[in-house]
Formats: sequence, C-alpha cells, structure tokens
Amino acid sequence: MSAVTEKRHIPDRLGTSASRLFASWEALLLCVAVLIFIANSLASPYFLNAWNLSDATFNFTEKALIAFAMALLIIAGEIDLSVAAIIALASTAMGTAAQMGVGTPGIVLIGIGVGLGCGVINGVLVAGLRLPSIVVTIGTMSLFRGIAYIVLGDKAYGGYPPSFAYFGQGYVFWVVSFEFVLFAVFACLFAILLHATNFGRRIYAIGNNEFAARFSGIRVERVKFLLFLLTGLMSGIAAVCLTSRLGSTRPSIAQGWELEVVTMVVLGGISILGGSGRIGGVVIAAFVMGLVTFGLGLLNVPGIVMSIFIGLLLIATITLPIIIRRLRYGKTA
Amino acid sequence: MIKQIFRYREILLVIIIAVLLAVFSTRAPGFARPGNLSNIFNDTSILIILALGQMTVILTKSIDLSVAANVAFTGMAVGMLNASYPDLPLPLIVLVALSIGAILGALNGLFVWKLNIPSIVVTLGTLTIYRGMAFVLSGGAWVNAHQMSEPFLQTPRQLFLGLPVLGWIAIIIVAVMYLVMSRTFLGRAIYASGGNPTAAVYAGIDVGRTRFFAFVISGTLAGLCGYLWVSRYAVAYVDIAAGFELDSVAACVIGGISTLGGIGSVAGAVLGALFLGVIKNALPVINISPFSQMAISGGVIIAAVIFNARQERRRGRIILRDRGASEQIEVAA
Amino acid sequence: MNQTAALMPIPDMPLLEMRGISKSFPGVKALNDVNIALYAGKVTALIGENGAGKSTLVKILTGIYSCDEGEIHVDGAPVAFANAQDAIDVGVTAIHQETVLFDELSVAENIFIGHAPKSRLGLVNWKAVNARALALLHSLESNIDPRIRLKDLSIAQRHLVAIARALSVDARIVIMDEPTAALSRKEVDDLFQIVKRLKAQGKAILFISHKFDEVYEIADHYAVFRDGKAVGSGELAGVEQNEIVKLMVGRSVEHAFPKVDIALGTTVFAVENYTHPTEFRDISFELRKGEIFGIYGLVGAGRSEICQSFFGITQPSSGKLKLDGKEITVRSPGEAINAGIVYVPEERGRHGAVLQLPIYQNVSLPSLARTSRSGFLNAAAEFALARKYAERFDLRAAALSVPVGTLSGGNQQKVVIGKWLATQPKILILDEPTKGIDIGSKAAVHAFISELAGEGLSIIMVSSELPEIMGMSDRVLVMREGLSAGIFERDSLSPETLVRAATGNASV
Amino acid sequence: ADTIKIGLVAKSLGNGFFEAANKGAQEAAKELGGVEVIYTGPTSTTAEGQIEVINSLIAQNVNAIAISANDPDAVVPALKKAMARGIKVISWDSAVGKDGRIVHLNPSSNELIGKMCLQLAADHLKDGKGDFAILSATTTSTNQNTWIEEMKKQLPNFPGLNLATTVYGDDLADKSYREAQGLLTSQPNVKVIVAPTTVGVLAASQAVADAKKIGEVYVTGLGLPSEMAGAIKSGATKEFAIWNPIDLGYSATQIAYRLVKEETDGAPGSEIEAGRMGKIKIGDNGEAAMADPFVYDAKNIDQFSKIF
Ligand SMILES: Nc1ncnc2c1ncn2[C@@H]1O[C@H](COP(=O)(O)OP(=O)(O)OP(=O)(O)O)[C@@H](O)[C@H]1O
Ligand SMILES: Nc1ncnc2c1ncn2[C@@H]1O[C@H](COP(=O)(O)OP(=O)(O)OP(=O)(O)O)[C@@H](O)[C@H]1O
Ligand SMILES: [Mg+2]
Ligand SMILES: [Mg+2]
Repeated sequence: MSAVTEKRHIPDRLGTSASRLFASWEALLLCVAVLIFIANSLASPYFLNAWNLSDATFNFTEKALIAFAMALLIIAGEIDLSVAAIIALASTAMGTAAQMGVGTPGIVLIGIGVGLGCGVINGVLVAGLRLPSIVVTIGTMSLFRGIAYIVLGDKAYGGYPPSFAYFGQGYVFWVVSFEFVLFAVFACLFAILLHATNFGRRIYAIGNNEFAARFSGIRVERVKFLLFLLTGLMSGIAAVCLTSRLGSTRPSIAQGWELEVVTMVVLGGISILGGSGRIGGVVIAAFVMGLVTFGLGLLNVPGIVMSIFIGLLLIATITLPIIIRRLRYGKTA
Repeated sequence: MIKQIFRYREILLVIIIAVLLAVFSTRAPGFARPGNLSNIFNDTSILIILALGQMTVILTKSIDLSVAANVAFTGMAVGMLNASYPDLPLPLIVLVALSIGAILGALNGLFVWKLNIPSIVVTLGTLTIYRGMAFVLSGGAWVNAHQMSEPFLQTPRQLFLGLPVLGWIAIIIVAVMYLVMSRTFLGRAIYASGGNPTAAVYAGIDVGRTRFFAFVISGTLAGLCGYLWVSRYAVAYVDIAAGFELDSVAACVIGGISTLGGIGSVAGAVLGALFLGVIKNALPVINISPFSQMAISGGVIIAAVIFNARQERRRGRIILRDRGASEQIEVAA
Repeated sequence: MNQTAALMPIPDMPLLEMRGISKSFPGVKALNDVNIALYAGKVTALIGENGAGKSTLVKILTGIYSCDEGEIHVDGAPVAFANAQDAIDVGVTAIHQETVLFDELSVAENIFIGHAPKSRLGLVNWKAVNARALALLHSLESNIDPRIRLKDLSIAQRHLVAIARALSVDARIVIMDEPTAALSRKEVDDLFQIVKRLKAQGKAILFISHKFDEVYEIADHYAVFRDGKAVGSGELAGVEQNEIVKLMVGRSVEHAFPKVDIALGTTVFAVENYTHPTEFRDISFELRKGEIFGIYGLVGAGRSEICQSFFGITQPSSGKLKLDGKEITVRSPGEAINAGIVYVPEERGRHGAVLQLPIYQNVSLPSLARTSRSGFLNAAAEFALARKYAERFDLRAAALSVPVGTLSGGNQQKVVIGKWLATQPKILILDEPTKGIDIGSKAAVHAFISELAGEGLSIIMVSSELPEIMGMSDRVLVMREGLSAGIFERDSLSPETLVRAATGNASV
Repeated sequence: ADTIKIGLVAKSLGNGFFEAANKGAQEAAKELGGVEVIYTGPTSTTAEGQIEVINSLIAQNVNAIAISANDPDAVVPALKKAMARGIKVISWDSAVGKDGRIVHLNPSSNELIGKMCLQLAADHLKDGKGDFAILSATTTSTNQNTWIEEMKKQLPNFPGLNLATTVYGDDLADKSYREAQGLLTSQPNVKVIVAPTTVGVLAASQAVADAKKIGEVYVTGLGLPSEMAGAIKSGATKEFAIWNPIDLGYSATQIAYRLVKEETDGAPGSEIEAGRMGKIKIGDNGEAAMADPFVYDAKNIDQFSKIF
C-alpha cells in the first residue's frame, strides 16, 4: 500500500448475497403473511373461499390507499394524523352535495377536492409555516372532524345516487372488487414514484438530512407541500370508497383510522424516523393486517383482541430482526 | 437557565387563561366563581398529571401514545380488585395502581432502551395492546359505583382547604415533578438526552436508560391516573380515557414543550393542561353547540402551535445565527 | 483541581497504557492491535491521516465505544469502561472532535452535567454549580456568564465551554481531539497556555491535530497511526516533520501549495454593496475567470454567511449580484445551481452530505435533472458520474453503493466536493475545504483547486488557515465582524497584514 | 340436521345491556335446540366495525343475523349482501334501514319510551312543573335521537314541563360528567337531568353527588339496574326505567329461528311464535314492539341489579 498514486478501482455495488436478500424486511414480512395465510386456512374452514377472501380485502384497501401516501410522508420525516378526519370532512361534503342533487361524477370530484383542500391546509401549516407536523395534524384532526360535526350534528347523510355505490361495492370482474383494483394500481404508481423518479430520491434525501437536501438545491418545502397534498388526495379517494361502501355519512366515520394507517406503514418497514423503507413492504403489511383481522374475525374474536394481535405483530416484526442481528453479531451491531 | 427565556411564554399562557376565564364569565355568571374554578382545576387534575408524564417523555425526544391505554388498564385492574376485595386498604390499592402503571411504562421503556425501537412505534403497539388487555381482563364488563368501596370512591373527593384531595394530589405531583426536573440528576439527564443525545452519551449519560426512566415516570403517573379516573367517574370500562393520549400531547404542545425534545418546563405542561381544561369546561357552560367543540379545540391547538413557533423565532439573538438543531429558520423561504 | 505533587507518578512509568486495542465497524477495521502510552506531565501528539482511527481510539478511551480486543491500564492496573461515566470516574476526560454540548442548557449546566455538586438531600445545588463554573471560566481567561444558555454563545466560546467541561472533571488524563480546528490563532495561544498549565500539574495529555506547527509547538511525544495501526512513536524532539509524514502516509508529500499562475480572464461575478440585516454589511468585490478569491477572517466574521447568501440560503436586504454582467437574484440553492453557482459547505456532516445515502446518490443529488430522463432515475448514469469524481479524487471506499457516513472525514469531503463539481458550475464557493483533512488529502484538494481554476472555473475559497489562504489565493478579502477589512492582492499578502486586518489589532 | 347458526351482533361488546341480551339469546337457543348463537360485535360503537363483523359472519355461512345497529344506513349494504347470500337478517334494539332487514324488533315502542322519560322527569319535579335537560349519548345514536324526538313531540301533553337544553356526552363517562357539571353551572333552573343512556345517567348522578346537589337536582332516564344501583343508593336518582334486555335477546333469537325455519316470512301483519314471550305481532314497516319499559326504584333495585 506504499505506492498510493495508482488509482483504485471502486466497484459500483457490493455483491448482493442471497442471505442479505432474505434478511430484508419485505422477505420477513412475506413469511409472516404466508404463515398467517396458512394458519387461517387451518383454523377456519371458511377461509379458503374466493368470495370470502374478496370480502376480506375491504378490510385494508381503503386504509392502504392512504398508507401509500403516508409512507412517502413518513420517509420525508413528516406525519399526517389528520387523514381519518379528512375522510370525515370529505364524506360530509359529498353527502351535502348528494343532498343537493349533484350527480355521481360531481360527488366524486367534491370528495377528492375536499381531500386536496385539507392537504393544502396541512401543507401550508407544515411546509409553509414550518411547524412540526405531528402537532399540526393533531390540531387539524380535531378541526376537520369538528367541521364535519358542525355541518352534520346528529344527522346523517344518505341518499347517494345508486351509481355512486360502484366505488365501494362494485366488482370489476368476478370477485375482484373495484377497490382492490384501485389498490393495485396505486401500489404500482406509488412504487414508481418513490423508487424510480427524482421526486422519490428527493424524498429520501429530505428524510435523511433535510439541511443537506436543501443545500443540494432541493426545494424541501415544495416537496413536503406536495406530499401533504398527495396524502390529502389519497384520503379524499379513500373517502369516496368508504362513503360509497357505507352508503351514508356520519361525522364519526373512519374514527381511529389514522393510527391503523400509521401502523400499516410502520409494519411495512418504513422507518418512523424518516429516510428509509419501501412501498413493497407497505403492500405486504396491508395484506398482513387484512389477513389477521379477517382470520380472527372468522373465529369471532372481538375487534379489540384483534388489535392486540396487530400491536404484538407490529412490535414483534420490529423486534425480531434486531434480536437476531444481536445474536449473530454481538451487541455493537 | 432554561426557564428565564421561557418565563415570558408561561406568563403569557397565564394571561390567556385569565382572559378566557373573564370572557366566559361574562357569558355564564357562575363560571369564574372560586367554587367553579376549583371545580375546573379538580376536573383537569388528571390531565395535568398525565401531561407531566408525557412531558417527561417528550423532553427525552420520545413520545408515549400509550398513556390513555395505561390509564384504562390500570383503572380496570384496580376497579376489579376493589370490587372483588372491598376490604383491601386504599393505600394498598393505590400502590397496586402505581406499580401496574410503572410496569406498563417500563415495558415501553425497555423496548426503547434495550432494542432502540422508536418510541412512537413501541407505544403505538402497546396502545392497542394495553387497552386490549383491559378488555381481556374484564371480558368487557363494567365495574360500577355500587361495587366500589366507600374509601375507594370517596377519598379523592374529600375537601381539604376547599379543594378536593384529587386537586391536592395534582398539586403534589406538580411540586415533585418540578423538583425532579430542576434539581435532580435525572431531571438534567432528561433535558440533556432530548436536547442532544450524542452529547449526552459523551457526558456519561445513558440516554437509553434515561428514556427508560422517563417512560417509567410517565407510566407510574398514568397508573395513578387510572385509579383517580375510576374513582372520579365511579365507573371502570374498557374505553375510559379514550383520546387522552392526544390530549396529553396537545397540553404539552400548548405549554411550549418542543416535540423535538430538550425544551419545555413543568409550568408549561401544567398551564397547557389547564388551558385545555378551561376550554373543555367552558364550552358546555357557555352553551356553545356541542357540535362545535371539537373544531374549536382543533383551532386552538393550531393557534397555539403557530404562536409558539412565532415566539421561538422572535426570540432570536442580536445575530440571527441562532439556529437550534431543530430548524433552520434563516434558510431560504 | 488541587492536584498536589504527591500524586505525581514516577515519570517513566506510563500513567495510561492501551495494549493490543482492536475495533471493527461493519466493513472497516478501524483499529488493529494498537499500543499507546501516555505519561504524566507530557503531551503526546497523535498523528494520522483521516480515517486512521484517531477519534475511534479517543472514543474507546472515554468509554463511548467498547473495544473488541485489548486492555487499558491506568497506573498499571487494568480498567474497563462500560460508559462515559466510568471513564470520568477513572480520571479520563476529553474534548471531542465534534462539539458535543447542549444548546438548550446553561453554560454551567453544560460544564457540570453528570457530575454537579449536590446538597444533602441529593438535590442539585445550582448556586454552587454556577459559582464553580464561573471560577473555572475565569481560570480560562474567559468572562462568559455561566447562567446564559449555550445557544447564545459564539462558536469559539462554545469551544471554551467544551474545554471548561473537560477540565471540570478532576482528571489526570486529558484528551484533545482536534481542539484547534475551529479556533483562531489567539484562542489557540490561550489554549496552549492551559495545556502547559495542565502539564505542570502532572496530567497526561493526548493531543490530536493535523497541523504540524501546533504539534511541534506543544507536544513532547508523538504517535503515528496509519490505517488503524500504530506505526511509530517516540520523543518528538529531533524528529523531522518529513519523517513523521512518511510514517503517516507511507511516502513524502510535497509541501508547497501547487498554485499555478494563470492569466485571469474577464469579470464573471460581481458583488455590489451586499448587506444583510444582521450578518454582514456593504461587501463588494469582483471575481474573474480562473481566479481563486480567498476570504479570510476569524471564526464568526460572517464569511460563511456571505457565501451562503450567494447560494440563496440566506437573503440579503440590499445589494446586487451580477453574473456575466447581468444582474441576478438568487432566492434558493436551486436557482443558484441553475445559474452555475455552487457552495461546498463547511459542516459536511450536517449540510454537505446525506450520510445515510450511498456515495453515488450523494454525488448525483444536485445533478439529478441531468442524470435522469424526464424525471425518472437512471442508475447507470448516476454511477458513471460518481465514478468519474471518485477516480479523480482517489476516493477510498468499498463500493459506490456504501453510505457516505461509513467513510472517514477526508473521504466524505471528497464526495462532497465531487458532488458539486458534478453540476459543472461556473463559480465554485468552497467553505473551509480542507477543515479536518489530513495532509495527503489536503495536498490533493489543493492541487485540484488549482487545476479547476486553470480550467477557467472561478473559485471563492473561505479559509481560516493562513498558509492555505496565502498559498492558494490570487486575491484575499479579509472580513471582520461582518464588514470588509480590505482586499489584498497576491503580492501584498503577508501573515502580519492579514491577521492585523482580521483582528483589527496591530499587536497580534 | 345441521345446527342453525345465528349471529347476534351487539352495538359494542362489553356493554352490560348487550351481555344481558346475549343471556336471553342463549336461553332461547337452549330452548329451541340445534341452535348456536354467535354473540359478537365491534369493540367500539362504529358502523365500520359492525361491517367487518357482518362480513365475517357472512363468511361463516351463518343462517341468520340479528343486529343492533350503530348506524341505520351504513350497515345496509353489508346486510343486503348477507340477504343476497340467503341469510335472514333482523334488527333489534337499534333499527336498521328497511332495505337491510326483514323485521325490526323494538324494545318497546318509541312513543312509550319518550312518554316514560317525560313521566320520569315530571315525577321528580314538584307538581310536575319545571325545567329539565337531556344528556344523551353520541349525536349519532339512532335510538337516543328517536326517543328525544318523541319526547319533544309529546312535551305538550305535560304542561309546565320545559326542556331547557340537550347535551351530548358521547357515551364517555368523563365527557358526560363534564356536560352534566356544565348543566349544573349554566342552567341553575334545571332540576332534572334525563339521560336515555346508562353512561349518561351514571355520570350525571355522580356529578350531582359531587356537586352536593342530591335532593336538589335529580337524575333519571334509561339505565341498567346493575349499573344504576349506586345512583339509587346515593339518592341522586329516585327512579329510572329500562325494558328487559334478556327478553329482547330471547325474542330476537326466536324470531330469527322462525325465519330460518321459514315458519314465517316476517311480513307486516304476520304473527311470530316466540316461546315464553308468546306471539309477536309484526306491525307496519316490518317493526314489532315488545313490552313497556319497567320502572326501578329503591324498593326493587336490589332484586334486579343481580340479574342484569
Ligand atoms: N460509527 C462508525 N461506524 C462505521 N465506521 C466508522 C464509525 N466510526 C468510525 N468509522 C470508521 O473507522 C475509521 C476510523 O475513523 P476515525 O474517526 O477514528 O478516524 P480519524 O483518525 O479520527 O480521522 P479524522 O482525522 O478524519 O478525524 C474510518 O474508516 C471510519 O470510516
Ligand atoms: N455568535 C454566534 N452565535 C451562535 N452561532 C454562531 C455565532 N457565530 C458563529 N456562529 C456559528 O458559526 C457559523 C459560522 O459563522 P460565520 O459564518 O459568521 O463565521 P465564519 O467567518 O464563516 O467562520 P467559520 O466559517 O470559520 O466558522 C455560523 O453558521 C453559526 O452557526
Ligand atoms: Mg477524528
Ligand atoms: Mg464558516
């Protein structure tokens, strides 16, 4: 090593060994999903039935739509806890429109528009005024749902046009629901956006080091603003699906979804501290959560006990790799 | 000292609360009577205690979303204990409450300390687990007033110098927490671990262990609140204290505790909780439609966040170089 | 602090000895079977290239990392440190390479955190803490109020606090990891006074620096690390600098700054009466094609701020910028990059690189618009770009896909400079380009800067190092407290004039 | 033959009222033989939770679903799907929109409940004259809203009785308590608080007791004896009413069974055999009503608080 003048060759990548691939989060999660699938089919004779499995997808498709956008937001180091409240507000707006006799296309546009509008508000507060997103969205969470309560009070809106039911209850072919198709399409779109575009790369840069990203000419505020907009948009779309599925709107709609969406994202391997994670993980996590709730539902396990399982699953999937790594490499790793 | 700079903000909060009280009492003559004020304080006691626990955790750059679930589980446990063994002396029951709370808090803390899992993930998981455990423990059944023993129900209600014991407990906790935060090694370690974790390691502070203790404090206080809650409302059921995790965070934020850790004071947390308490109590009294309450609290939280950020910014030194690790204010808009 | 002569150990038995220390990080053997000894009343200088393992040794010695193999002996008895507190208890204290202090706590709290005097009830006695902090700061010739928050101090004052913190422990072994990197000459002199006093008190001192003049000024012993191994040590007196450099890099290094004289072209960049409400006022200068324009000043003079305002990070309140004769406004780094102005920041870990992302992604980050096709990433183009600059700088890394954070400081700096050159700028602003870089890499960076200027790039270079400023610049702007203290032509540069202008004091 | 599976869906699990209804359902199942009652429900009172529960019941090929709905409209699509797959659906306690079920079994008629609440309020006031306030559950609870509506409708029949205000405690103990406390402060004329929900009566009684206003302000409404025993003892409540949830669960199971067995089609006007409850007559809109609410007071509370 004495003659330093000769240029070293630096390889592009270190070899990706098979063991590394298997140690990835997605692989682990996939195993969990398969295990749960097997356990479910053993535990209940009703599980392996096309229609039942199709019904099971409704457990997660709407939440997953939001989770995709939330994943991007969390990778960028922000969070949006107001998503469920956005659904409530968007649904209320759609209900109001339906009462006034607006047709299905108009209702859908209004729902998505309100979602976008809420996204703009969050975006302005967080990106524009540089406020911490976790508290801002705790605030807008109360605000958005609060407005829904002011509008609706103790009333409910129903009376949506029959054609509106398609978004939440329609099937594209055989057992494949419209919602599931929407889920699949958005999964691909978001995967491309995050992993194959400059925009996606910038999200990672911001999440890892906001200052360095800014110094690299990335317009951090604009990216964050767009991400809040995107989250609002996806919440709007989820609101359309959910409202269509329920056929009615009450201000308490989608209560508590924000935590389930965040759980889905984190279970999908997105680091809550920002900067790392992949969409594929979120997709698998959606299935895992859907399978767990549906499987336990078939056994008539109460919802709150299911949530214990989800909570345990969340902690276990995060803890296990750490413990395994410790056992293998010792404490410093 | 930290407090010097922040004194301004806390005095401001006091003024705002006073103004609120004045405004409300013009709408409802009875509102500002000492009796009612002590009522409000008493009613807010539980939130104050929870906010102090939350503050401790937030100061270390973590968050405890499981406090409300901890209250529910502990409350249910001591409620059932009291119902089945009415003769157990109250001090023992309180000790049990504190211990259960501390154990649940310690569980959170262990994951954060030993496995280095981000607190938001851990407590998101335990939030559902603890509440689920309350359901499993009780089978969903309630513990009602007539099943509870006289001392269990009445002790926190005893008047002492015009204020119920519940209020005095809050005052004692505030005093103890003030001492802990300002005069003990642990207190300094908590500020240091949140303000600059790397520097804390270099200073010989075990950041993980400090966080662990913060979670134990938060859990213990939540356990205490579990008993106080059940006794105050004379009923224990699975859903008690629903939503209090966010209320306690909101109280901290309003009180100027930075969600990025290391900044904030006991007085801030107390005032933040009182602020929320006054609003919550005032709305029904001044006949604001119950439907607008939620929107109003949301608006208030957002306003407080914006205000706090303004304060932070205006506080800049003669030279604008004052950039906390938190945000780079001068960076291009 | 009341060290008495009775406690002084026998001089030739080492006060502290580290034997056979090894430490690995994933993919790197940072220390390999290292032995080092520190003696009471002696300063040992630890010298080595970037990434040689110096800071790693310091961290092991202060209980922040645990070593994989090896043992530490103090006074001949083995010790083990589970955490930083254990090391403090044994009497080891350190000024670390990074400033590791608490912005939100007061100066006194910063100094005494972890070992504050307590009252009988076990509660901290703040009065006593403040008083002791004040006394300590006085002994350092500083009049900082111990009650104000660290946030409100200047960088140099913070360093003093860090030093006071290290001294507040009644330690026998004092470690200083590049303590002078951010200090002006005057403050370095003050620090050296303290070091001499500590020496006289019989403490053992480990001193790490890349600056040989300082090493020769203060050290008694030396130890040289190369690639994680101790390759030489002994008494410094009588050892030539060149011999040490040879040990360090395995060859001798040209010492002269390779500034090549080139004919300067037309004015490409002009700054007129640039003013910021609080940071700087009335700065004017012109930059020509191929010119290296130095900006000199003490830390906190506002050099970084003015450069950052050219780059759109901060906004001036008045004044004009002209690029190629046309007036421009730069509102964001993005606009600056598009205009061809780039800035290599001073704090590379915080502002320069995204440490968690791979090398190639860091290099391509500001150039994504060029390496991508209609917004979609093109990994091949990114690798090609990164490879180009990695080879040009002789980057040392396992692969282009490893995170930048795993590289040593010097190699990180290479990535950061490469990242900016990859945007093919017209004007390159370098803020302390060789801060904390070893002598070998430093020469390479200097050669490269010259080469770039030769290619017609206009360069603004901020530096606190006189030899660097004098060796590299065509002209030098000296700043003092946000104001211009004069622009000096290359042939009128002398250490005296520059320092006098920078300090406003004739007697330095 | 295969056992008949009936899904009994509660508004939420853990609520004493529904637990009692389940007791009745199990009793009916035993009586009928060959019947398995799956008692289930979401853990919080949401429509979404109930839809998931309904989906899993459909997946288990149950023969009938008997539901107390959290939202009359939101569960309809899911229930329609169930009916499309040959499952007989009825609602009980809290109704489902007409398209979503065959029969709805009211615990009592809504008029009667409204009247009962007003009667209870009047009983607590001197000469039956004065102000009272309503402390309800959530703003979206179907039955509470219907009953409040009925109360307002029948108010003219009680001259001198004046409804001061209606507040909502969301079926949360702390919120209800605070609302009650607010009433005590802001509405000094209110002498009776009527809460048509157990959580509400309980919290209001506690608030009255804590404000030392026992004997001055009374709390009444609809509650379970086991939960209300304390309030009666403290004197904050003199009497309250409730129908019998055991009978309700019993009848719902009976009706579901008959529908599955196709002994009846549940059309308006038909009569359905319901074991010890006798015959239940299906009225307009496919609704049937059980008995009058029963009033509990200090004399009989101990006897009933042990049962439900
Ligand atoms: N936490 C870490 N994780 C992985 N690698 C590390 C870590 N810390 C140091 N290293 C590696 O260990 C080696 C020694 O680093 P160290 O910081 O000790 O160098 P140094 O001699 O202090 O260099 P400099 O002069 O640049 O400060 C380098 O290759 C570095 O990349
Ligand atoms: N008085 C101060 N208070 C707080 N921070 C300061 C102060 N002075 C300097 N700093 C910090 O040091 C950095 C450098 O300051 P500035 O740009 O004014 O100095 P400089 O002349 O560029 O010196 P250098 O680059 O050598 O540090 C600033 O970005 C700022 O964060
Ligand atoms: Mg180093
Ligand atoms: Mg600088």
